[in-house]
Amino acid sequence: MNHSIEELLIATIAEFLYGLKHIAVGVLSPIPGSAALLAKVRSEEVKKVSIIGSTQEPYRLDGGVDLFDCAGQGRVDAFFLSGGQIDGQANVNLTGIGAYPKQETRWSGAFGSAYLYFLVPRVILFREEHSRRVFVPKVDFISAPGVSAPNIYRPGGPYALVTPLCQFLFDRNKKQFFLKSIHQGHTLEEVHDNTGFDFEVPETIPITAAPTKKTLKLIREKVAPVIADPYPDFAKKCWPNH
Amino acid sequence: MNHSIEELLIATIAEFLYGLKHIAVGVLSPIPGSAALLAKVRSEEVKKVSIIGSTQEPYRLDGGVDLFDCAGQGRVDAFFLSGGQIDGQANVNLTGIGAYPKQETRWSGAFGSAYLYFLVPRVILFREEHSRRVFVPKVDFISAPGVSAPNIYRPGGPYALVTPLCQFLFDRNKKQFFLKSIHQGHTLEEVHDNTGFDFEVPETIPITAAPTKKTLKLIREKVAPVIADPYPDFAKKCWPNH
Amino acid sequence: MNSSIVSLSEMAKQIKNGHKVVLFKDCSVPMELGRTLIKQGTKDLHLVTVPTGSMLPDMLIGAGCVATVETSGVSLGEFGLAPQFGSAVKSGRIKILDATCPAIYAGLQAAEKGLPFIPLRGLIGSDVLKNREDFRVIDNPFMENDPIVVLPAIAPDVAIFHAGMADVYGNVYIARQAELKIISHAATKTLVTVEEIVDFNILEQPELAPAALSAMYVDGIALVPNGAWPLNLPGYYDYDRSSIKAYAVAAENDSSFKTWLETQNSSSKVNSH
Amino acid sequence: MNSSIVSLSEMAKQIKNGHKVVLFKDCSVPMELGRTLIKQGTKDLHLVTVPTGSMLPDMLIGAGCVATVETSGVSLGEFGLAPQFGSAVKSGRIKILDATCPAIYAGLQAAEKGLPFIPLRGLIGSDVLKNREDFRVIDNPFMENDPIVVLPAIAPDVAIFHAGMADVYGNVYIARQAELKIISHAATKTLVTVEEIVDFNILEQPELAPAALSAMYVDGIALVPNGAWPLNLPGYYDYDRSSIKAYAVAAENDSSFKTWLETQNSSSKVNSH
Repeated sequence: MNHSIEELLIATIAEFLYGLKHIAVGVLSPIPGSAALLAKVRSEEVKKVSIIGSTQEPYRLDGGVDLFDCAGQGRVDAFFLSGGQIDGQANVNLTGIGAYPKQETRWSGAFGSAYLYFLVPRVILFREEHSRRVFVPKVDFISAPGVSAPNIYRPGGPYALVTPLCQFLFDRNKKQFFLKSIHQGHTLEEVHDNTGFDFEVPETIPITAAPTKKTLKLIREKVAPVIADPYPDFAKKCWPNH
Repeated sequence: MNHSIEELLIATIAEFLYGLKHIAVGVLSPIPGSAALLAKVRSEEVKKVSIIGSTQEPYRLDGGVDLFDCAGQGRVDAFFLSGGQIDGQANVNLTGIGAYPKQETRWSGAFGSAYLYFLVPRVILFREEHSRRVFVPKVDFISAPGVSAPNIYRPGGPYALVTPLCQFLFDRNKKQFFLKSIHQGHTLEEVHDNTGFDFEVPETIPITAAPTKKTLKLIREKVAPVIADPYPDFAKKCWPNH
Repeated sequence: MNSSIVSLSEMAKQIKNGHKVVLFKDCSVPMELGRTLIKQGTKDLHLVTVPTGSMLPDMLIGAGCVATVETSGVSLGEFGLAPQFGSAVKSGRIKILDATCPAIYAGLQAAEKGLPFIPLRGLIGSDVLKNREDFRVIDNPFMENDPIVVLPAIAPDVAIFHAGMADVYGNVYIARQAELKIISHAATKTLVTVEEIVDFNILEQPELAPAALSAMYVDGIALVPNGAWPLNLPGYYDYDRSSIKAYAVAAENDSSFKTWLETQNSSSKVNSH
Repeated sequence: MNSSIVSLSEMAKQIKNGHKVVLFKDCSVPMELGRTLIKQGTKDLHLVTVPTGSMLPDMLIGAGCVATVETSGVSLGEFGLAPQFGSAVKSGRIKILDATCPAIYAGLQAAEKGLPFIPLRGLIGSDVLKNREDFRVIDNPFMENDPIVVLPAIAPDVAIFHAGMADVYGNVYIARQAELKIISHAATKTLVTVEEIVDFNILEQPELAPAALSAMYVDGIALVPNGAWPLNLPGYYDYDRSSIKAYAVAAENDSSFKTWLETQNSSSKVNSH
C-alpha cells in the first residue's frame, strides 16, 4: 500500500510511544500529534494524549500549569521537541542565531523546553528539515541541554530524533546519536551530507519499516479525522480524500 | 441604652477594624465575627469580611489556600487569634499543656496561627475567659510567637487583647501589653488577680466606652441577622427577641 | 466507560498498612470509606490532614488504624476537642507531626509541582518549628540576613475523598473544593467515593469542567450514597448533628468509644438513614 | 453595584509608564486595551508574558511601549515569528529576559503565596539560566549534592486580561483560564475588559463560582465588546484569521507596521466589525 512521507513519519514516531500512559504534544506539531493519536488507538495502555493549547476534550489539559506540574509529578511519559538548531549532544536551540542577546535571528524562545527536557522520560526530537543549517556541530544558544552532569536531577531527556531522511536513537551514556534506520529511498551519504554533527553508525543499516496496511488504515480512518480539528490544513494536504 | 457584655465586646473589637480593607475571621468566633461585620456596616473602606469555613457569599473565600495566599500577598489586614494559654509576650498556645509531645492536655493544634500571626498586620487576641489559667507567665508550647527578632520577616503580629474584663494594646517594641481600658464594673485589682503576666498600666485608667445607641442599633439590626447564619445558638442567646 | 469504577471494599483494599493517606477536611470527607478501613483492620496509617481534621481522623485513631498524624489541628469543631486524638497523643500511641495550615498546603503543592521543597514565611520562633526535624531554616538566597523556613514536599501514597458526582469516564466534579486537585496531584493514587455516577462527560460541560478533576488523576471511584454521613456534602445533605454529638460523647472514654465502634461495624448506617 | 466599573480610557490611564504588566497568552488577550495603551503613548513597560505571548506584545513592542520583555517565547503561532519582537531584540531596543514556561508560572505563584523565591527543576546547563542574573542555583537543603534553581517571585504592578463576563459586584468569570487567578493574585492591581456585565452575583451561582475571580482581586472592569479581536474568546467568537494574517505581513517591516498602526489608531474596529 502506498504511503506518504507524513504517514511514514507518523508510524515511525508512534513506535516510540506504544505502552506509554500519557503522551503530551506541543503546539504546531501535526505529525507528532498524529503519532500520539495512532499510539492511542493501537495501544490500550495509552490512557491520555494531551495536545497543548487544545480546547477539545479529551486532548486538553486543565490549564497551562497542569502540563508542567504533571511532568514534575512524573505523569508525562513522552513529549516532543524541535529546534531551529539541534546539535550532536542533543542540545536544542529554540531561541535564535548569533551572539545573545542581540541575535541576528531571533526565534520565539525556549518555551517549556528548559524544563520538560529534564522531566519527561522520552523526549522525541522531530524536525521536518534535515539540513546542516538545522543539525549543527554546536548550537548557538542552548535553550535546553541534551545531557547533564550525573548529579543533576534529570529523569528525562532525549530519546530519539526523527527526520524525513532517517531516525536516530540517543545514547545518554555516550552522549551521542546512533543511526537507527534510514527511510526508503535515502542513503547514508545523504544523511552525512545533511548532518553537521557526528553520529554512530551500525554495521548494517536497516531501512525504516514501512507502515503496515493496518497501520495506514488506522492513520487514515481514526487519526486523520481527529487531527483535522486542530490542523485542518495539514489534514487536507495529507488526506485530501478523507 | 442597656447592652450585654457581648455587645460591649463586639463594639470594642470593632474599634480596631474601622478603615481596614479586608478582615478575616476564623472558625468558632461569633464575637470577632460580629465585630468584623459591625466594622463593615459602619465603614465604607471595609470591602470584605471573610469568615473562614463559611459557605455563604460574600463571606466565603475561594478555598482553603486562598486565605493564606491572600495574607502572604499582604491582602489580609486583620485576623483574630485565641489561645488555651496566652502569655505576656503575646505568645499563643493552641496546642496543649505539659511536656510536648505527650502532653497532659492536648488541644487541637496550631491551625494557621504560626503563619498568620507573622503576616497579618493587626492580629486581635480575644478570649472569653479572663483567668490565670489562660493568661500565664509563659506558655507551655509556643504555637505562634508574639514577637520575633528584627531580622525575621514579620509585617504582622499582635495588636490588642480583648477580654470580658478589659482591653490591652500590645507594644511590639517593648514586647509587652499595655492596659488600654477596663470595662464598666471591673477594677484594676480584678484584672491583676486574674492575669498571670505583667503588663503596663497608665496613670489614669479609662473605662471602656459603652457602645452608643447608634452602634447598638446597627449590631441588633444589621449584624445579628447575618451572624445568626453561621452561629444560630449565639444569636439566639444574645438577641432572643431578634 | 472507565475501569476505575470499583466497589467500596475493593477500594478499601487498595489502602495498605503503613500508607501515607491524605484527607481534606471540608465537606468532602469519605466517612464510609473510613468505616470500611476500620472493618478491614487497616494499621499504621500516616494521616495527613488538609490542613486540619475532625471526626474521621479521630475515629481512625481510636480504632487503632493510625501510627502517625501530620496535622495543623484535630478537633470536632463546635462539638469540642477530638477525644481519641487527644488521648492517643497523651499516651504516645501515635506520633504527632504538628504543622500550621499553610505548611500542609505548601508541602502538598511542592509535591504537586515535583519540587523537593518549598519555602514558607512564618514559623520561626514557634515550638511547631522546633519540633519538626524535617523542617529547615535557610538563608533567603536573594536577600542578606533573611532566614526563612523550607518544608519538604508531602507526597502521600493515597488521597481519599467523597464528592457529589463522577462520570463514567472517571472524571470527578469537585465543586468549590479546589484543594482536592492539589491533594490528588500530590498523591500517587486518588480514590474517590461519590453520591452519583453520571453518563455524560463532565469535562465536556463548559460550566462543570473548571471544577472537575480529570480522570488522569483518579485511580478509583466507588458509588457510596451518603458516603460523608454524618458529615455534610453541600448540595446533597447537611450535618447529622445528633450523630456527631453522639460520637463526641462516646469518644470521651475508651469503653464507650468501643461500644460506639461496634454499633458502627455491625450495621452500616449509610444506605438506610 | 461596584465602583470598579470604569471606561476603557480610565482603565488605560491606570497603567503607567514603567509598570510591570503581566499578560496571559490564552484566549483572554485584552487587544483593545492594548490599542488604547498605544494611543495614550504608554512607555517603558516591563511585559511579563504568561508564559508566552503573541500579537499583543509584538504590537506593543512595535509601537514603542515596551522597555523589557520577560517571556518564554513570543510568536504569532501558525502565522509565523513575531516580527516586531524579533527586530527589537536584534537591535537591542528592548531588554529581553528569557525564561521557560514553568519558570514564569512558578515566579508568579511565588508572588501569589507571598514567597520571596521558589525552586524549579530543570534549567541547569541551559543558556537561559546562564543569562538570567536573577536566577540562582542553590543546594537542595534536603539532599546532598543536588543543585536546584531558585527563582525570585514575579510581582507585577498590573495584570490585564479580557474575559467574557463580569458582574456588577466586581466578580469576573474566567471559565477554564484558571491561570488568570494566579496572575491576579500575584499582581498589585488587576484590570479586566469584558464582553458583558451581568446583574446577578456570579459567586452566588454554584456552577459559575468555582471559575470566578473574586472582586477582592479586581481593581477595574471595563465593558469592551469584542475586546480580544482579532484574537478569539471561547464561547463568544473565533480568531479573525485574515486580520491576524494582515498584521503578520504588515509587521514584517517597520514602515508597513507604522501604516498598519495608523489605520488602527484612526478607527477602532472593535465595535463595528
